[in-house]
Amino acid sequence: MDFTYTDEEHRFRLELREWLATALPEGWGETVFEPEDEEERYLFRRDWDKKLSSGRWAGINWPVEYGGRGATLVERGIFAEEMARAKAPESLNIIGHNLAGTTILHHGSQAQKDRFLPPIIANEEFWCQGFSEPNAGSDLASVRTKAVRKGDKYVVNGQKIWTSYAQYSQWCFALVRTDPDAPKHKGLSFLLIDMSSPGISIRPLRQISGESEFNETFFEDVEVPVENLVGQENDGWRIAMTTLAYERGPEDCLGRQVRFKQELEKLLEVCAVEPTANGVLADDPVVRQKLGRSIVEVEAMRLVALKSFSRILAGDERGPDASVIKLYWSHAAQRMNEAALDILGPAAVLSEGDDDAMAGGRFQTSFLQSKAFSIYSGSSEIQRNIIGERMLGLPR
Amino acid sequence: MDFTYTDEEHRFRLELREWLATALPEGWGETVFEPEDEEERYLFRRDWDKKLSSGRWAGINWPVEYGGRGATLVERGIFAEEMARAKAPESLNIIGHNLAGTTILHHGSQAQKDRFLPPIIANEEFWCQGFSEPNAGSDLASVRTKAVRKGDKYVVNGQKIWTSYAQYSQWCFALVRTDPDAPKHKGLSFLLIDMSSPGISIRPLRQISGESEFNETFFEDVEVPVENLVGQENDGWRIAMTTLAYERGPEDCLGRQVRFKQELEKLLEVCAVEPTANGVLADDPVVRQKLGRSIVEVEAMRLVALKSFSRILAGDERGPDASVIKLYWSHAAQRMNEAALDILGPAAVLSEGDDDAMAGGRFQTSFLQSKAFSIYSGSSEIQRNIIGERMLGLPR
Amino acid sequence: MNFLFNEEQTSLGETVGQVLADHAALTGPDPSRDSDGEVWAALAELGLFSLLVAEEHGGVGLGFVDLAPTVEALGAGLAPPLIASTLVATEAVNRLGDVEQRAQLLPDIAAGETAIAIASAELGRGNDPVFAECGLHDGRLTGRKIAVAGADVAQMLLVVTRTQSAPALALVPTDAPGVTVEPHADIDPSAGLCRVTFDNVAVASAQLLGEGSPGALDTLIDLGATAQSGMAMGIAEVMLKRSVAYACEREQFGKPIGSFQAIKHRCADLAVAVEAGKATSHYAFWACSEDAEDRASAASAAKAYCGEIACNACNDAIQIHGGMGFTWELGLHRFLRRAQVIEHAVGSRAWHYERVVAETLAAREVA
Amino acid sequence: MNFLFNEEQTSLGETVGQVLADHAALTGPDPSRDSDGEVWAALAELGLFSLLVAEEHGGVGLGFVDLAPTVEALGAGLAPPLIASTLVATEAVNRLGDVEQRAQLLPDIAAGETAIAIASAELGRGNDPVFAECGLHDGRLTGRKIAVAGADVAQMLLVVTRTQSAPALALVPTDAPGVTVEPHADIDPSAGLCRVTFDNVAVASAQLLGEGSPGALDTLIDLGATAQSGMAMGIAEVMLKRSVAYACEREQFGKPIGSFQAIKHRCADLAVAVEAGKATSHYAFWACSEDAEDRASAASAAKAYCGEIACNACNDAIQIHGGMGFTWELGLHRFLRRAQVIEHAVGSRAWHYERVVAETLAAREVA
Repeated sequence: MDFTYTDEEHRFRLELREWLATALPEGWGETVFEPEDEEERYLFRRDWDKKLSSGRWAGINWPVEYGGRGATLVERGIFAEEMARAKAPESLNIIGHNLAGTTILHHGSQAQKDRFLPPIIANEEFWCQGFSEPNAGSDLASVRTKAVRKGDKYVVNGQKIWTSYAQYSQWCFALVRTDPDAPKHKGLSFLLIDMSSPGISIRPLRQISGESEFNETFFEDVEVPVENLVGQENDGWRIAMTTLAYERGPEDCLGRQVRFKQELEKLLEVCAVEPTANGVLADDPVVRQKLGRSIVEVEAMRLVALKSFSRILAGDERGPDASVIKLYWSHAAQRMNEAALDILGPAAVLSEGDDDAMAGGRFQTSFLQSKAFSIYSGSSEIQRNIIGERMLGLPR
Repeated sequence: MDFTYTDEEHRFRLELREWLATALPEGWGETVFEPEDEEERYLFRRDWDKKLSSGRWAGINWPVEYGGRGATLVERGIFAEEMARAKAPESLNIIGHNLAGTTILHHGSQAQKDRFLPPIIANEEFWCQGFSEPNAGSDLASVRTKAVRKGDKYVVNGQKIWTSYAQYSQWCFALVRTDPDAPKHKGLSFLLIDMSSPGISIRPLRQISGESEFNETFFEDVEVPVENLVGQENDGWRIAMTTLAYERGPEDCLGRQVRFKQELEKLLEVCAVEPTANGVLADDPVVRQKLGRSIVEVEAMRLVALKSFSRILAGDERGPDASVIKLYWSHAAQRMNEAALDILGPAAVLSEGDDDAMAGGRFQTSFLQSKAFSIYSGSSEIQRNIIGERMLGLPR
Repeated sequence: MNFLFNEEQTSLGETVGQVLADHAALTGPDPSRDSDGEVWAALAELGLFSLLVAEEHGGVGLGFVDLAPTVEALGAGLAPPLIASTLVATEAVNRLGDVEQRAQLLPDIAAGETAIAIASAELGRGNDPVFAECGLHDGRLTGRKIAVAGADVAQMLLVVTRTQSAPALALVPTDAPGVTVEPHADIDPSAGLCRVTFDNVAVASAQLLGEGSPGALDTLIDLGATAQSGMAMGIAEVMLKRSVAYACEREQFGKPIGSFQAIKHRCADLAVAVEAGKATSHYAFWACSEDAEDRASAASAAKAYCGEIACNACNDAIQIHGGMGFTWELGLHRFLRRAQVIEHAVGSRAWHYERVVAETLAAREVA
Repeated sequence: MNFLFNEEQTSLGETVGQVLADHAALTGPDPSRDSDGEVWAALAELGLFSLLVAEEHGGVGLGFVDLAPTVEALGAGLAPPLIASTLVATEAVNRLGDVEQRAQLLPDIAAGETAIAIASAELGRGNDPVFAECGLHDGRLTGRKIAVAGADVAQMLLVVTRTQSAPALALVPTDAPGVTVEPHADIDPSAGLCRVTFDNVAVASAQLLGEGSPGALDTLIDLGATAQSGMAMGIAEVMLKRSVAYACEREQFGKPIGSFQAIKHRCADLAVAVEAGKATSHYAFWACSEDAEDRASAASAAKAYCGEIACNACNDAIQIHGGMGFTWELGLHRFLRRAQVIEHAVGSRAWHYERVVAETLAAREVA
């Protein structure tokens, strides 16, 4: 057991930290924040992604030949931690890097690699994900969006949902049904769809927090060249399963943990100064029990991720570990956010823009956002099925 | 809404209370308790049941013609409360009264009524229940114990489990398979089995609390006269379903609630005097939060039972309400017992017989016993299925 | 022995529920107060505000418990909290007002012309709704209250304050000189939460409610906590119904999701919580009506427990609805938001559990 | 960066687990101490007690973290708690003992000839394991400790006491005049819990461990809490494995019960809790070994969290096993009972969560 970093890893961290210090605007996270307007925030994040590319900090795990750094797993963990510590904006092009890019790297043709990888790593082309549909959520294999081959084109008809940032994306990484007669897991394929194609329309979906990064995307007789098929026709399900494991791995958790810990620190800060009838909030033993449990759970997120990290480093497959991690952090974060509002008492209802709101109402925003944690990226029910069946070997 | 009792109900309560004052030994519940030895305790309870009969306080809900008082639902509630308040011993012959007796009353032949009801209400014959089997627990309809008709007898072979007090019972009220070829709910029948019949053997099963009121009972070529069939052959499942609803109704809950409240009062008493580093346990805000929640939940048990009571009085069927009540009290009581040990700190591990044990170690015994609440009389998983399907109308 | 509501009580609740349902915007995805005026007028026309008022003052003379199903309907329909606070204040005036106060206030209340907002919460007191910095000295009220629902449209404020010697309740017109009302930015823009500042506001002795009555503040807390518990259960019940309906209809893996135990059992647990919460709340209404010995304990039990149940019910409903659950459009967030307003009104969970224990220990000492 | 144990650490734990498994009575349904002597001898022969002892004193010189899998195995195998307490005391002597104390005690400990019971809990102090009434004045120790595991068979007691000015740790032979050891009647008769009374027991200065070191008591608490967290996770993991095995094998409604989501999801949640608890406990072992800055916080986090997880895991396992779960014969109650002993040893849950907060707030002030 050894929590020290090699000199090389340490240099990697310092290099990134130095770069971040100059790349982020002065006063970032203290006096300077992301724009509040959603469109402006999008543009800001797009510029940030381009800045990451210019510093070679995009797609760090990709091979050097495709513009990456071939970063090790530990370096990816360091990257996630440092980005979170600097409160850097979240990347817009996650789908491009982690899903489309990774899949094309593993399953794409040489022509596809040549065409698509450079603009992804340069963050010149942004991607959205076309997986879920209104009737294919937890049951992803029920995807109905049809792609019918006509000559050298597929004609796509159907509807996707939760296509984050579809309105800003140039490409969609889509799971479509190419064989309606096959068993449902056997007739699926991956298509790369140009979002400027005629026949695509987008309707934004707001979240309960009021933000609208999600969309519904409709495809009506959208033509996609056959060379945009990734992998074999009807082999999409197998590819999706290997690809999705990357979405909720320990790297993701490490970055989130740092951000959750920042929230918790803020809560401690408020508790340490906010007066009550006989002292400050942090003097209240009942408040302290809640804080104690959250401190422990937020720390455990980090430790659980590091365990998984170490197992992958030791050569284990990325398996249901990812589900354990995702299930853990999503509920622990929800509990922390519930605790925060409990602790704040009547001020809990005051939000951003109110003079009396604690810490600018941030706990409230986080509380609302946290409700999605146990639903997106595979609901908790699905994670429990995966853990029960694939990790514990319980019967289906 | 009206929580007052009629004069008649009030008189009923006073009559019972007066009778209890003379029937129970002097100092009962204060200086005089039930025998600790299990066999002696059984004999004590048997005598108590006979005393109940002599005072006409057994089977109070039975019609007057069969020796009961034709007690109303409200009177049954009062009965349960008063028995609990007096800390009266629990009845041994519950199966005789609530299951065998009630079923014979509704479905038995006149000859069966004449033969079996008088000794039940007189508590001269005690009954055990032969429902569950090692492979038919939650899935009760999977009962395999076979009864094959040969002339004027059934020959019974098989094994029952959780046959409480089988070793002391004269009769067993048993669910057996009379048609092995029918669908599993359709081939079951009820037999009244004389426990002195050749071929019956009993093996006691201890509980985790150390007590052994449960047994396994084995039947090997046990002969049962055909006149001991209750209802129609192969109609046993339908009868079982109507009968079982009485096992976990609001009357049962009201009596239990009084006993749980006595435990909670005892806990408050301990908290009010037991010193800590800076006061007594009841001064600790964290202890108080736990106490507060338990006080509310124990009170809610009573209120939930009264709601159900009122609905039955208003003419509603006894339905999944019973499952709601059972699910509620079993988990609320478990939480109370968990809280009690939490609150007691290091003394929580000291048990009956230790000079330093709090309240004679009773919380620990209750804690261990409470683990069975969510399992017996239909596990919580089964209750949730019943509530989901029969009350909420969710699909199977 | 009957723990059910009678037909009159039940149908009153149903009628109010229907009036609210006529204003779909109340529970729509976008929080808005646009229909608040119409809703108030419709309920006033129905006579809602006259129900608790004695006949001699132009009312119907019902008891507080008679309104329990109605208050649940207000919660379920996400009615403006000012409606419930006016009912609570009405009952407080009934119980604590002297002859002149009742004669002066109740007829206007009954006619739906006096809306009363209750000002209790302050910053810097933890979750304690009782201890007020907001002070009344030499007939002048000075201080600041937060989260006062509907103060911007109410005619009157019922203010928890204190004099040198004791807590006091003051009735202050919203247009009195020195009263400033500012809307908050808050979690539930439909609740009309406001910050109210009192700057040396003149308060005559005739404006004090229950002056000299040591239990006046407890009475207001008990009535308020009980009403909040009723609204909480209204929310919890809607969450249960919507969850069950969605679980029956939504299919995944070729089956309605309600056939999966993960969903079915969650609904069942929610149903049990709703049953237990409603029983607890209903008992508190009864205990308030009857001024039962355990009134304070019953009211605090209901507030703590039902607040918790409502918050959990909203979480459950969102989870059961899956991806749709966290969309703005489905509107579940409206209930989640309102449940937080209720949770923190009239003292939050921990404060009320604490009060239950204090009351129970005190009762043991008496016994 | 590696948060896994190496092969040596892992196989040490496995070996200890196998030795314990050879004594089936340890986890059998009837709590008994009949094989305790044999188990001690077998582990001593294996060299367990020499592992933490430096080579110069006849030991192997391993670090505390090296024993983490071993301590989990002790928990999983329901080993007598005296074994872990001796290991904790060994490490305390390593860290706090002066040259003479180490030279005197460690060789015998390494040889398995000195079993050390730790006496901290007292009645009447709530759940605080630190504040001792048991006082040391003018070289005389007087007071009473409860729940001292193995005091009746140990050679030595490590006693949390205090002088006029500060807390102190005293090493007292069990046969010293004035020491009375009585077995408790308690929830887990296999744990060997005893009441120990000190009546004017002579304690020389040479018997004080870490005298003058302000952090001595914290060191003992951290080591003890961490060891308890490890044993708790051993229990939790056994409960998970047994539950999963039963859920695969037991059929109802024509299917293994593990195919029902009610059971499957409960097992999954338990697996997640085991993963999180073990990570927390392992980190505490590391923090103890390295005397990391966050040692106290890590140890208390582990004790609070893992204690909770172990208790819940026992409840889950009983529920999953249904009717069999609450039979004596299946023996799950043995784990339930031991989990309670662990929960209340070295300070219970609330005390350790409180300590985590105190440590975290203090660290913030420094930073």
